[in-house]
Amino acid sequence: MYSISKDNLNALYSAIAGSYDLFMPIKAAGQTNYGFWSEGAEGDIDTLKTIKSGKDAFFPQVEQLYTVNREIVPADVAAGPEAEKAADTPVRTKLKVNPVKLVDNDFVIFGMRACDVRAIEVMDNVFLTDPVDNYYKSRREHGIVVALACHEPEESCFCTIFDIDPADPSKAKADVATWVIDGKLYWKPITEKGEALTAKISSVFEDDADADSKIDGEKAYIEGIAKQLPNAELSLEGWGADKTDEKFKSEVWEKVYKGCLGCGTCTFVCPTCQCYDIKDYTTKDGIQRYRCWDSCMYSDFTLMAGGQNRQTQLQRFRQRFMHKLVYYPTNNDGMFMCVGCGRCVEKCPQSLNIVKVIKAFADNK
Amino acid sequence: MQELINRLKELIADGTVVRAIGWKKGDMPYNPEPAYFEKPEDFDDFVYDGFCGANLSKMMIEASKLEGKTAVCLKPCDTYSFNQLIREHRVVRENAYIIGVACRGKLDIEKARKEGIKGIKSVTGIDIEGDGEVVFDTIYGEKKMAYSDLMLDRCHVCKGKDHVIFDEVIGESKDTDDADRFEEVRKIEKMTPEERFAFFKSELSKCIRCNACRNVCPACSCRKCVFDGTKFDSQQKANVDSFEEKMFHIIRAFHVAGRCTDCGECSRVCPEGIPLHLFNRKFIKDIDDFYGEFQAGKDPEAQSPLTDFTFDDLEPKDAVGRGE
Amino acid sequence: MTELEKNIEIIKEISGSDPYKCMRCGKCTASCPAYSEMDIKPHQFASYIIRGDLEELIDSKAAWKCLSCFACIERCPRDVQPGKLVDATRQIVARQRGGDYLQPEEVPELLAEDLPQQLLVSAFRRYRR
Amino acid sequence: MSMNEEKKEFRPLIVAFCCNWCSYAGADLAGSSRLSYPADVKIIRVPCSGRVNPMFILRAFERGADGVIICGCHPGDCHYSTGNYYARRRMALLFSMLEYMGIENGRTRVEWCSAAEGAKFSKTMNEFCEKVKSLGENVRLGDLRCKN
Amino acid sequence: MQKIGVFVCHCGTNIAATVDVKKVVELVRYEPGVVFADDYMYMCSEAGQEKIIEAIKEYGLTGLVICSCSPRMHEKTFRACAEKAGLNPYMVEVANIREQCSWIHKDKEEATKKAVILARAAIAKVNLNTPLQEGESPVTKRALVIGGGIAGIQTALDIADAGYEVDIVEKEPSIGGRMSQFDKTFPTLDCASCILTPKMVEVNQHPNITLYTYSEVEKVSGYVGNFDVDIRKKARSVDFGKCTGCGECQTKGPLGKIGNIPSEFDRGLKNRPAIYMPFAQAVPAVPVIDRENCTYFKTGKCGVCAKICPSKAVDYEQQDEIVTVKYGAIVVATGFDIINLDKYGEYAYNECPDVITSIELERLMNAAGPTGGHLERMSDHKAPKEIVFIQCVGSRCDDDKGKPYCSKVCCMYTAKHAMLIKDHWPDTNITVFYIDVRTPGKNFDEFYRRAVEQYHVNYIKGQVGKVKPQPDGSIIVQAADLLDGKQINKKCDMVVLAAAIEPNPGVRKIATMLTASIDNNNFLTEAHAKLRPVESPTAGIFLSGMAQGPKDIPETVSQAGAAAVKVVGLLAKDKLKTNPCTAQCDTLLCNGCSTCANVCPYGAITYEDVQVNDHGLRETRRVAQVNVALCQGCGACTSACPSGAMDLQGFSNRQITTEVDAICR
Repeated sequence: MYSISKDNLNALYSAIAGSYDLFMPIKAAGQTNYGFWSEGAEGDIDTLKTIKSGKDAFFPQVEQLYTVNREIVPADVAAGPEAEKAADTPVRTKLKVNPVKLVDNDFVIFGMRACDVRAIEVMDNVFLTDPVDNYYKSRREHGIVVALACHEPEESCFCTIFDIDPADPSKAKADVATWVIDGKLYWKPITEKGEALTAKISSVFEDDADADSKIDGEKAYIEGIAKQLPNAELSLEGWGADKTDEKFKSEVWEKVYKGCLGCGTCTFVCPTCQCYDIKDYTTKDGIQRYRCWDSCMYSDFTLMAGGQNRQTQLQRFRQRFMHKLVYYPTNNDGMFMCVGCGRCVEKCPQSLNIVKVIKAFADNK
Repeated sequence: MQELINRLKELIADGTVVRAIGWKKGDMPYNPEPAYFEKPEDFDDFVYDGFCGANLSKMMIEASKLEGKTAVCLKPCDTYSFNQLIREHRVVRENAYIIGVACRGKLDIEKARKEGIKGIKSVTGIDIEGDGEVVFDTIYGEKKMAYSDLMLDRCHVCKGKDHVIFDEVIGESKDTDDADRFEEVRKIEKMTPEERFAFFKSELSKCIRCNACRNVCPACSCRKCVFDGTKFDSQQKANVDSFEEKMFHIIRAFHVAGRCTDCGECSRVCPEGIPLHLFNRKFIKDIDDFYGEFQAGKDPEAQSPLTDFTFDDLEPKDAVGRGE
Repeated sequence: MTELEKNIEIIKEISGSDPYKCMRCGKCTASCPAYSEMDIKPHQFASYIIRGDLEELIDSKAAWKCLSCFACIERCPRDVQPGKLVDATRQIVARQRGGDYLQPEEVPELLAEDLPQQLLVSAFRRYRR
Repeated sequence: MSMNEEKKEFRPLIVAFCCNWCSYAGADLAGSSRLSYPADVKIIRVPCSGRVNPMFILRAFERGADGVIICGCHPGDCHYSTGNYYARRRMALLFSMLEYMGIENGRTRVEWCSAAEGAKFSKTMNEFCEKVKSLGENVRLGDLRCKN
Repeated sequence: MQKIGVFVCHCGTNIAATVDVKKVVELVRYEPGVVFADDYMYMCSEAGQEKIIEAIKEYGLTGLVICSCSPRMHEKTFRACAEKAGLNPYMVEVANIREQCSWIHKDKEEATKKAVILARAAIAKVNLNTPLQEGESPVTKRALVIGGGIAGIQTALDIADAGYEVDIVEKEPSIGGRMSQFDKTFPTLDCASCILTPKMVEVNQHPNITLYTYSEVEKVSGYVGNFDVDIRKKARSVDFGKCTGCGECQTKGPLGKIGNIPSEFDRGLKNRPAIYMPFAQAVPAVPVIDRENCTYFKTGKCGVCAKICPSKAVDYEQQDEIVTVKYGAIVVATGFDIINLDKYGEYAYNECPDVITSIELERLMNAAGPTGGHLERMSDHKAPKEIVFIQCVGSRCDDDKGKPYCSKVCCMYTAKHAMLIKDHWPDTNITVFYIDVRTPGKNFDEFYRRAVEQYHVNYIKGQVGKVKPQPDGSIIVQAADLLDGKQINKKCDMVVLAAAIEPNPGVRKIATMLTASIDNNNFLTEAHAKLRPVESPTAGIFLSGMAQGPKDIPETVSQAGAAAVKVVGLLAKDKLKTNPCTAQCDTLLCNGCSTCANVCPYGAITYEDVQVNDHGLRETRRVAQVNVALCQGCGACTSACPSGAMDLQGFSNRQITTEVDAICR
């Protein structure tokens, strides 16, 4: 178990940044968002939740897939004007596709909360099952996840109901587990990746004997708080795998969806949403094909030529929560797609969110 | 608040309205949600307190299409937006029964979070009739905050507490206007171009393109936004290149210029806390400077400045470089 | 650019007027009170400068008899400002000769009472530069 | 940067929206009277200055233009009687907003130029090119958001 | 995908001199959508058009891009050519690589690069062109002529003779304009009123012509073929029907014939009573009461004219009347006036009564004029022995006092005056100070030489510096004689200034109403200086006479005839092809917010409730509808519409966006 005092965390950051790209919560313009650390950036691990989750590390909001440009192959006009006159002489232009170089250098995601780490697992089930998304795969393999325990969970958190332990990130699939306990950061590598990272930057740490007792004390403190959170006892009864027909036709949706604006806030702040759209962008020298996050709440989400996407806001609203709490568990043997981070609870402009939906169904019985 | 609930029940009972739009208690004390109320028992979880900041006039676009009248609770600043929607034929005035609800400034939970108030269990002192401090009962003990410190920025520059359009008014409003509406805009105008550019660059780089500001704005009521449609080949779902946010925010502010009633909803709902009102207020300030005082929504017959002109309007070259 | 062309540019620059605009209408000559003293007439200044006969213009009596009363500048329909052209020619000479300028203090005793004010102003303007 | 790179100084890219009745005719007159202006200016013909939508202007800047100039008939001379009045208001507000966001205000301009003012058209284009060239490449409107 | 043919024109050397046409063709050949690219010496020639038609047929082209001169020049030609080959004329785009590229750039490589970019923009636009059909709009078979001078009269007569109804609107109480104030006309010296009055009478009696005198145009709306014009008939205070034109009211008025108001017709050299006919041969011969100066209207007293009028025609209660009439075409013949000479102090025009302008001289020499045709000095009414004429007063002046242009007619009428004076009073000496005597035209220079050789008029080359009225009533003119190198101080007793002419000051207001373009000298701009001199760029508006530029009477009459033929050409059509590039509303996107209706200058947008099926969602919505007949395609609505529902055919949002992309690529 290693530790480092909180005041010279910057030394830790620059040590990590020395050999890896460091992706961590950075406070800029009054908000804390994940971003690449560089000298002088203000790392912020006190704020419990960043606005957007750390999902960007593995599945960025915008990712260029490949670029295409046109090469003019001089048509066989060399044979003289008559050849040119012949209508059937095709003017041959060749399309050259050049894929984007996949991520091949290791990078560290620092300060990820337990819920976000679980969200990575949720996304792995989607992106890493065949057909494997090798853009995601390359980032996932090169990413070293440093999880951080949540000192004081907020009332919008409800990760415990998905049996995520905010106090002990080592339970989650992270490479390193860290705790911040009164002015000191305790660092416990879990996987070999974690060991390798720790070895690289071990000079920064000092060994700490009574780390375990401190950490147990912290765990007890966090569990104590977690119990008092308003949504601690939220029951997922009635949700999960194979609940489709029961939930789909319920008339509770009619009552709950009315306030929804159809904006994309909940989907863009959610750590587990993984729907994306592929679009083209014409640039100076060809086409740039990129993929970008899409929101099932948007009116033109999955709009096919015939116009058969979900037409009303009720259908879109229902789709979002059914995907989180029914469809995903059905396909992933009961694992819920929601990790209870509470970002949508905080950020929805009309204060509609998954907790209210669960409660509305519970009351309706 | 109780008087409001009784009146709504009465209206539904005597058939004047078929449904009412108001706020339903949220699962947290600070997140009531706009909802429909039809049956008397729905009103059990009706709430109207300091945290009911949403502008319900935009919901009336859909509601006024339903048959039967709909009662809607509108705060003073929402009534300007309602007037603007009437002027643009988006709501049917006859299908709306407007109840002007009192307002003593709406609260912003982000301000409490900035003060480090966490683990909130319950909040007192936020009802409309009361005054004095707001008391948070949290897991980490009791925390207090003055009502005006918790208030949304927009309420500090409130346009006045009298409703511009209503069928009846319930409750006493309290004035909260204690700041100059264009002070922030002037502060930015005085900066050097480099500083202004840096300020907007850092603010706009937070934008995650969630369109909450567009979908909540009562002036932004197009059936299909130009950024969703293919009319301009400007389909911009995500920030492919760095220019897109700017284009989105400038054009959005431009489309509502002369129609924006400065209700402040866009800044309230932005998940990244970008001060979007600075764009709209800049246009409002410019319109006032160039073409004379104009408050959108105040008088539904008035011609919007951008669909009007005079022979000796100012030249575009004199619109810039006024600062230096 | 030869010495001559340079001087023509300087004249254009000092006078701030364009000799090419002159259409030889003769209004300046008609209005010039010092016409009788002049060997080169005001309407010819522009063409002398365009042709570059600076020597002739400088050696002529006309350049120095000009009272700078600005009647020609006031009435010229093409804004050629002949007065300024000849004034610029004088500047060239004044500058070449290393500037043996008249000091402002020396002027008062040279004054005659009935001298028109305008002349005084022109004298100062001409010799102080 | 090799030597000839140095010599090839910055050539701005300027998009000009000219209204079909007055300024486009003015541009033609400048052409027929051989009154030259830099080749960096490319003219797009629109029926009226009132047709120029701010989307086009921002689109031009997004795609790499360094300067955008909108020419129209003199207020009062518009072929459609009121087109340029609306354009004047729209552009005044747009330019003021762009300046507010820190964009150099020399990059945008509106000029009223009638069909008989070929000289004025050419002078305006020369002046505008000079101004945009002095401002250099349009960087600010390109990256108001850092890449994440 | 379109099949586009690109044709790059050499235009002789106009384009080929600074644009490498072959290279442009090569670079453009591989643009998306282009299947054929070629160049030719003169695309607009018969052979060039033949080449296009052949290519359309052979390659089955669906779109054309012609890189040549300005579309304002040959767009019509290339559209007609496409139509001949069966291609919709609106699938043709012209890239202007002459006026806006080859003519204004010197460096060949740079100009070629720009030409390719302009071509690429046109190709990008054609890719999105849709075939459009020209609509039709009815033509009102009636013309309006604004201005009743010789230009207006001649135009009206020619139109009326062709069998169409014409209305003349004249601001003054009588038609006749400036020409009626002249005495004789050059070069044939026949008397102005002798040749003008018959035409005025003919106008008055012509069944097809309606006269609105003492009236002004108040408002013009609509477009070619369908103008709605409000005419304000100012109250004459005399009943048209009853008045016999006897003139009693003028002669027997309180102050008799003299009256105390300076007569505009006689340029203020004579007075007139409040109720007056400008001149004897006035048409209509009905007097007018000048309400500003009539004592009855000012103080309520007098009323003598009503009493003595034999046919009781005077009617003080008459009010202004606004008449709205529909017209197919409008001719502007607003004529000219003399510039204001206050700024020219050196000519002492305001100080000395004997310094007069040429038009005042016309009145003095006119038998109906203030002195009954006897040439007298206005100060002491003696016959002048020494007269000096000064040319180019205010003309050819590049300062803010005068006009930069040459007024074209002064040299001729000064020679006329000189000859007439020498003819009537041979002992008078006449001197003319000039810069250049400009007498272009048939028998013009011979006329001027006759003045010099036969009548010994003394022409001196040199402008006048100062006109100095002397205490003894004579005038000293200080001038220069540039040819003999003398400064002259000529003693004379009368000075005549050939002052510059300027268009009628009221024309700018009319031009704004007609949306006709006007230059900063207030002359109306013609559609094309050489090829279409009598039409304004605004369709349906025609120019006649001095309103379009300085010209003498023979040219005015010929231009009046030309304008008349153009009008007849327009009115002869029953249907006019309307511009198909009109606005179009996408019913699915329209919010029904009326923003576009507020900005439409033609009121072409109305709102209806329409049944709509938006991807399965059935609803009735308030949606904008564009009246294609009224819409002129200005596009103001399209940039006011936030959602992009309102789009303009031919200049759609996507088309302009692709053009911008093509240029900025």
